[in-house]
Amino acid sequence: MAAREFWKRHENLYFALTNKKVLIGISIFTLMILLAIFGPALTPYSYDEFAGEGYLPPSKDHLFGTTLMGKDVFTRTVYGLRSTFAVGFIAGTIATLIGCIIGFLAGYYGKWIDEALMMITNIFLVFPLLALLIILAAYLPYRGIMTISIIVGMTAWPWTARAVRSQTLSIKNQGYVNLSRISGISVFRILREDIAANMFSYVFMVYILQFSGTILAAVGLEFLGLGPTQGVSLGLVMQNAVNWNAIQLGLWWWAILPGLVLTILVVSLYFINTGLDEVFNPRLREM
Amino acid sequence: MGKYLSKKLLIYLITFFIAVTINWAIPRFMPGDPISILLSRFSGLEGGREIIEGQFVQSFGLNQPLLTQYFNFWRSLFAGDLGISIYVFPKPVINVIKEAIIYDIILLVPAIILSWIVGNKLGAYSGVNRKADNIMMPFFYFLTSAPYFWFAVVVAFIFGVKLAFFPISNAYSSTVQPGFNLPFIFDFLKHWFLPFLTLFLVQLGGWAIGMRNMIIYERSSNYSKYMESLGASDRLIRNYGFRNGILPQVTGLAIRLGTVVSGALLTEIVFSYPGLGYLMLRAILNQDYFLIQGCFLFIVIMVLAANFIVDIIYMIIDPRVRLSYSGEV
Amino acid sequence: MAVILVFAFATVSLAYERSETLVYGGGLWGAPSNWNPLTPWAEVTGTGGLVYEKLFHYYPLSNEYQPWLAESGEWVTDNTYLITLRKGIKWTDGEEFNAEDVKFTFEIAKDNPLHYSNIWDWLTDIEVVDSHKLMFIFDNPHYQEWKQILYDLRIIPEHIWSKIPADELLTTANENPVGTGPYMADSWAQDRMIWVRNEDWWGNEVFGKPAPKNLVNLVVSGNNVALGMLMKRELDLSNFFIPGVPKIKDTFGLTTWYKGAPYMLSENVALLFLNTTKKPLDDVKLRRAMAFAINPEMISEKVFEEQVQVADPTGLFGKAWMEYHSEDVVDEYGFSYDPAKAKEMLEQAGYVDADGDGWRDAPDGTEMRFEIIVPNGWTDWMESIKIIANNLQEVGINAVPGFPDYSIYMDKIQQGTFDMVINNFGSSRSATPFTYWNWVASDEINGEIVTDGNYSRYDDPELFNLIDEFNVLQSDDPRAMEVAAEIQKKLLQAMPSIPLWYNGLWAQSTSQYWTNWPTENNPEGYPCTWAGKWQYGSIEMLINLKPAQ
Amino acid sequence: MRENILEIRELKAYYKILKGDVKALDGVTFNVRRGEILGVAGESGCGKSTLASTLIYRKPPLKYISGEARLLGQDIMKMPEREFKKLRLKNISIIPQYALDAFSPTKKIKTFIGDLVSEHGIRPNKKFYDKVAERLDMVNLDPSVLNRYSIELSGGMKQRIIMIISSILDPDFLIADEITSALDVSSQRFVANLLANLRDEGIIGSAMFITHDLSILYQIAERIMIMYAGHFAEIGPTDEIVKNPRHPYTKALLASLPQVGIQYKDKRLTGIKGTPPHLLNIGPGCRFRFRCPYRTEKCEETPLREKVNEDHYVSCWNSKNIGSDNHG
Repeated sequence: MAAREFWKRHENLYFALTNKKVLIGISIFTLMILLAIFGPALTPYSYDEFAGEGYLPPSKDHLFGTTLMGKDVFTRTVYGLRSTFAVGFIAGTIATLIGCIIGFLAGYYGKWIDEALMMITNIFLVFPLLALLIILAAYLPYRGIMTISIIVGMTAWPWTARAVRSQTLSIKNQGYVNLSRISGISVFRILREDIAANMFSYVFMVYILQFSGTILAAVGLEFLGLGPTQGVSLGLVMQNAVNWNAIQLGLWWWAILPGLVLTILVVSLYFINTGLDEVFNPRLREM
Repeated sequence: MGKYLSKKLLIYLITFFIAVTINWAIPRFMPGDPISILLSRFSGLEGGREIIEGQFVQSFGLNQPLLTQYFNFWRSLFAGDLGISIYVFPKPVINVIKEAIIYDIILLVPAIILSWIVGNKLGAYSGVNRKADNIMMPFFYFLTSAPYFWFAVVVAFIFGVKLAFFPISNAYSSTVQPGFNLPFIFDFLKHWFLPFLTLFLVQLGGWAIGMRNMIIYERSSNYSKYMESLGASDRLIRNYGFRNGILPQVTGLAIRLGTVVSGALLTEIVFSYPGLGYLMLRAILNQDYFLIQGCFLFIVIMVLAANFIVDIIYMIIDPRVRLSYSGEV
Repeated sequence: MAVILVFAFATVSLAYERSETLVYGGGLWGAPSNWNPLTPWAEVTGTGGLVYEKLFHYYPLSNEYQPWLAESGEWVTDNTYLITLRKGIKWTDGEEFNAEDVKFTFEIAKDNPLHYSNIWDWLTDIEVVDSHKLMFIFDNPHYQEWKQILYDLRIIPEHIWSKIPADELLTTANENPVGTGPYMADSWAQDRMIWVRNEDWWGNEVFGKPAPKNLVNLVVSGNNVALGMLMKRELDLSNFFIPGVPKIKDTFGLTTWYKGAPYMLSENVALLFLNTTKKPLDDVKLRRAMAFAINPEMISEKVFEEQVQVADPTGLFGKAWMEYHSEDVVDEYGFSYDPAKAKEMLEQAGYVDADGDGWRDAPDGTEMRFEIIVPNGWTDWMESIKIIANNLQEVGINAVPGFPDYSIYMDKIQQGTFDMVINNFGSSRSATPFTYWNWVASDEINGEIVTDGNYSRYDDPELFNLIDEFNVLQSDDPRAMEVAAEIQKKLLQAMPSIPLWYNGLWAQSTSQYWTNWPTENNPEGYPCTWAGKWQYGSIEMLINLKPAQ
Repeated sequence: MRENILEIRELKAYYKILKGDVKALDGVTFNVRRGEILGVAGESGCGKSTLASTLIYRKPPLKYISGEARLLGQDIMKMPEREFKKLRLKNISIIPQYALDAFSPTKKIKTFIGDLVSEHGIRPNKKFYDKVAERLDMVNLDPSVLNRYSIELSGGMKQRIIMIISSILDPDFLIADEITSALDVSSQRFVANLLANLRDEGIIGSAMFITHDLSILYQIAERIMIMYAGHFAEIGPTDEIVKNPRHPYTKALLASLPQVGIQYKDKRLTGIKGTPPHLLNIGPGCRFRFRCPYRTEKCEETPLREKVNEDHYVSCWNSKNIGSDNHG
C-alpha cells in the first residue's frame, strides 16, 4: 500500500508523529502560535487601553484579569507573545545559522581553522551573556525587536557551533563523505548533498533549542527594562507587574499568568526536542 | 594534564582580555556618543559637574591617542581603579562591588552545588525508575523552562505573600544588627532562602534531565551489560553509571555557569537581594556607567574563576584528562 | 560550638531595640557614602537636618518659620538682616557653636565655588556683632531667595572645615560628620544608614526629645519592596509612590496624610514642557489648545489611583504660594479639560487635517507629529504620557509617547531636541513662589545647554524681569501681589508649559511600633525623609512620635 | 560419557519489537559437557550471539519464548533473576564481544574486579589479589596493570584482562562471544590458546566459543555447532563437521573458506548466493531453503533434528543425500 510505503520511507517521521512528547509539544506550540496570531483579533481591547476596572481577577470578560490600572492582562499577554515569537524566530535563526556555519567550518576543515574557531566559540561560551547583553543594550538608546533579536542571536550561538562541529566530524569520517572528498566534489556540494541531508534533523533540534534559549534571554532583557523601547513584550508585562506591586497586592493573575504562558511555550519546545531526540536516538526510546 | 590546564587558562585569559577591551571600547565606539550624553547628564549638578567631568576626562583620557587610552585603561585596572561610582558618589566602584559580590557568592555557591548534587541524584533515580521518571520528568521540564525571574515571582507569591513564611526582599531585616549572632544569622537565612530556592529549583530541572539521560545512556553501555552479565547488582551498576554520567555533568556545569549567574542577577532583582545583579540594575537605572562596567567585569571574572575551578575538579575526577589521553577542551 | 554560641549571645545585645528604632525608607537610593553638607545633592538624606542644622525651619502647612539655630532673624533695614543665634549650642565634638561658624559657612562660598556662591553677587558683608549676633549687609537684597537660604543652608563648624584643603571641599565624603543636630551618624552598611540620637542635643529642652533612639534609613530599591516591608511592618514610614495604597491601606493598616483621596500632601507640580523653539510649538494658540485637550483627571484616577491632585492652571499650590494666586487671572486665562473647546481652538488657529491622513496639520500645511518623552522605567510617568498622547490624538494631534533612557531624556531636555517632556525637577514646595517661577521661567536659556528650568526655552524678557523684580520685593510689599498676578497671567497666556498634576509627598506609615503620625487631623510635623526637606517638620514628627504599646 | 554442564532443549527467544517478532533464536537443542569447548559458528545474524545473550543477558526487546536451558541441572530460563544472579560469574560467565569496551573508564582495573567479586560475597583481600596476579601472570601481564585505567591499556591487554575477569571465579561454563574478531592474527591464536589453557588448567569447566571463523574452531573446539538464521543446523565433533558435513549450509560454509590464510573481513559468504532471510515474523520451513541447492518441497516444513551419528545431529530433510556425495 502507498501509505505503508510512505511510512517505511519516512520512518523517523512516523516515529516523530507517534511520539507522545512530540505530539504534546507540537499541539501546545501550535496553540501558542495561534494565540499570538489571532489572540489580538479575539480580544476586544488594545494592549494599552484601560479595558475595565482595575484589580479584576480572571473572568469571562477578562480571561487573565486586569492590571492595577485596568488594562487587560490577556490582551497584553497575546501581544507580548507576538513579540516573543518574533524574537525567537529572528534570534533563533541568527544563532542557529552562525552556529552551523562556524561549527561546520571548524569540523570540516579541522586543523588551525578548527583551533581558531573553537577558541572563539569557547570564549563566547564562558562569557556571561546576560552581562554582555546588558552592557550592549545599556548603551543603545533606542531598541527595536530587531535590535534585541540581533544582539541576542549574535551571542547565543556558541554551543550550537560546538554541537554542529562534533556532528560534522562524525559524519565527515563516514565512508560516503570521504568518498565524495576523494572524488574532488566541491565542498558546497558535499555540504548540501551529504552533510546537510544527514544533519537536517539534528539542526532542526538545535533550532528548537535556540528558539527557546533566545526567547528566555530576550525576556530577561525585557524584564530588566532593556527590551524594545516601544510596544509590549512578555518581559515588560512581567516587569510592570513586579514594579506595580502585583505580587504584594495579590494580583497573581498579572504577576504569574503571562510568565506561565511563556514557560508553557518553552516547555512545549523542550517536549518537541526531547521527543525528537528519542526518535533519532532509539536508545532513549527504550525508557 | 599540563596541556589541558594551560589550554583552558589561555582561553580564560583571552576572554578576560576581550571583556576588558569591550569594556573599554563600548563607551568609545557605540553609536550615539554615550560619553557626551553622560557628560551632559551631570551638567545639572552644581559643583558636582566639574568633579565628574574631571573624572571622565581623566579616566577616559579623552584627549590622548586611542592606544594610550587603552593602555592607561589596563594600567588603572591593575591598580584596582575602576573609577568612582556616580550612583554611590563618591565611592570607588571597586569598593561598591566588593560589598555586593559577597551576596552573590553566598547565594550562588550553595545553590549551584546543592542543585547540582540533588539534581543529579534525582535524575539518576529517575533514569532507573520508570514510575518516578513519569512523575518527575514533566516537573523537571517545567523547572528548566521557567525564566528565573518568573519563577522568583511565583516563589515570592506563594511563600512570601500567600503563606507569608518568608520575607521577599532584602538580605536581612531592618532591625537586626549584622554580625555574628544567632538572631542575625537566623534572619539572614530567612531572607536568603527564597532567592536560594529559586536558583536551586530552576537549575535542578536541568541537572536532573541531564543526569537521567546520562544514566539511561550509561545503562545501555557495554560495561553495564558486562557487569550485569557477571551478576553485578543494579546498585553497583547504577553507581558506576553515575560515576561516569557525572563527568559530562561537570562539563555542563562549566557551560551553564554563565546562564546561572545571569539567572541569579534577575532573581536578585525580584527579591531586591543586594548582590551584583541588583547593583547592576541600580546602576542601569542611574546611568552609572562606571558601575555597570565594573559589575560586568566582575561577573566575567567570577564566571571565569568558577570555570577554572570546575576544570580542576574535572581533571581530578576524569582519569582520561588527568592522564592526558583526551585533548578535548 | 559552645564558643560560637557564647559569642553569638554576647553580640545579641548590640542589636537595636526595635521599639526604640524608627525604620524608614524612600530617600536613600544607594549605599551611604557621602555626608558632605557642601554637596547636598549627594549627601545621605538626613545629613542636612539631623546632623547639620539650619538657621530656621519652615513649616509649609502653616507657612511659618520656626527659629532653629537662630533665635530670631529680621530685616533691621532694607539691606541689613540681623540674626541672633541661640546660646548654649554645642557641636557634637564638644566645641561651642557661635556666630563665627555661621559667618564661616557663608564665607567659604565666597572663596570657593559652592552651590550657594552666587549669594555673594548680592551679599556684601557679614559682621559678627557678638558671639551670637550677626549682621548681613546686602547691596541688592534678594528677599525671596534669602527666605529660602535661611532654611536651606547647612551650617558647618569652622574648626573642622577650615582645615579641609580647598580642593577636597567637594570630594570629601566626610565620614564623621560633626553637626549640632538631634542625631549623629552611628554606622552604615550597603543597605542602610543608622543614626543614633544625640542625647545632648540643645533642642531636647527647647522642643522636646525625639522619640526614636535610633533611626534606621533603609535603602529600599523600589516601591514594591517598600510595600512588602510595610505589610510586614519592617518599615515604619515609607516615602515612596506606591501603587495600590488606596486599595489596601485600610486592610493593611497604613496611615496616609488624608484618610481618603488624595491621600497625600502635594510636594511639587509635574508640568508638560512644550519646546517653543520648534515649529509649530512656537505658536501659542497650539500650546493653549493642547492645555484644553489634556485630561489630568484621568491620569490622577487611573495611574495614581487618585493619590495626586490635578494642578491649578497656575501651577501654584501650598499656603505660601497660594497667597499670590490670582483668581482673576485664572478665570480669564485658565484652562480645563475640554476637548470640544480644544478642537474649536485648533480649527480657529488653522490646525486642520489638510492632507486627509487623519491628523491635523500646521496652518502652513506641514505635517505635525510630536513625541512626548519621560525616562524609561519611570512607570507612573510612562503611563501618564500614554494618556496624554491619547488625549491629544483624540483632538486630532498626532502625538506619541516615547521612553528613552534617562540620559537621553536629560540630553534632549538640555539640548532642546525634544518636542514635549514631563518634568518637575525644580517645582518643589517652598516658602516663596519665586523658586517655582525662577525655575519654570528661568532666563538661563541662551547657553549651549539649558539646565536651570524653562526647558520650553520660552523667551520673554518682560516675564524674566517680573520674576527678578519679585525676587527683590519684600513679601508684604503690595507691589509683590501685582507682580505675581502679572507673572501668572503671562505664563497662562503664553502657555510654554502646562501644569498637570501635583506629585505627592508620598508617605505611608504603620503603627506597629510608632503612633501619632502627622496627618490631616494631627498636622504636627511633616512625614518626609527626603534629602533637603527635613526642615519642613520632619524633626517635629520625630519628637511627636509615640512608641506603640 | 562426561557430565553435561549445559543442556539446551528447543530453546526459543525472540526480539519483540513494534512490528512483530524477530525470531532470532528459534528452537535450538544441544549440550555442553564438562571439559569441553563447543564451537558455535555461522554468519552474522545467524543467532549465535542471541544464543549467548539468551543464556546470560536477556534484556528487552529480547524475550525468552520457550524451551529449556539447564545449567548443572537447573533451568536458568525459568529461574528468578535473583537466584540466577548467584550463578553468574561462579557457574556461568561470558567474555563479551565488546571486550575492549567492557571497562568503566573511570575505575581502575583493581576496583572493577574487586567490586565485581564483592557482589558474590568474596572479599577482595590480599589473598584474592594474589590469585588475580597469578592469573595475570598466566597471560603475561604484570600485576601493576591492576592499578591502571582501561584507557592506559592496549587492545590486546584489555582482551586478556577481560578473559581473566570473566573466569576469575572459575565458572563451570564460559561463553566466549566473538573474542577473536577484533584482534590481529597472532593475538587471535594467543587468545584461543588461552581459552584452551583455562580449560586445561581446570579454571573453567567448559566453554562455548562463538565465532564466524571456522578455522579457529578447528584448532580448539571438540565439537562444533552450526547455526543458520536462528535455526540449529548441525552439531558434531569437529572432525566430523569439517570432513563430513551433512547440512548444505555447513557445506557451503566450509567451501567458502579459503584454503590458505584466513580471510574474514567480508562476513558474507562469497560461496553462497543470496543473503539470509529477514527474521521478522518469519514463517515455518527450513530457513536455508531460499539459498539451498538441494531444496525440495519438503523444505517448506521446518526440518527436524536427526541423529546422523554418535554425537552428530543435523536438521535437514535432505541430509542423507548430502552426506554421501561428500564422502571421500
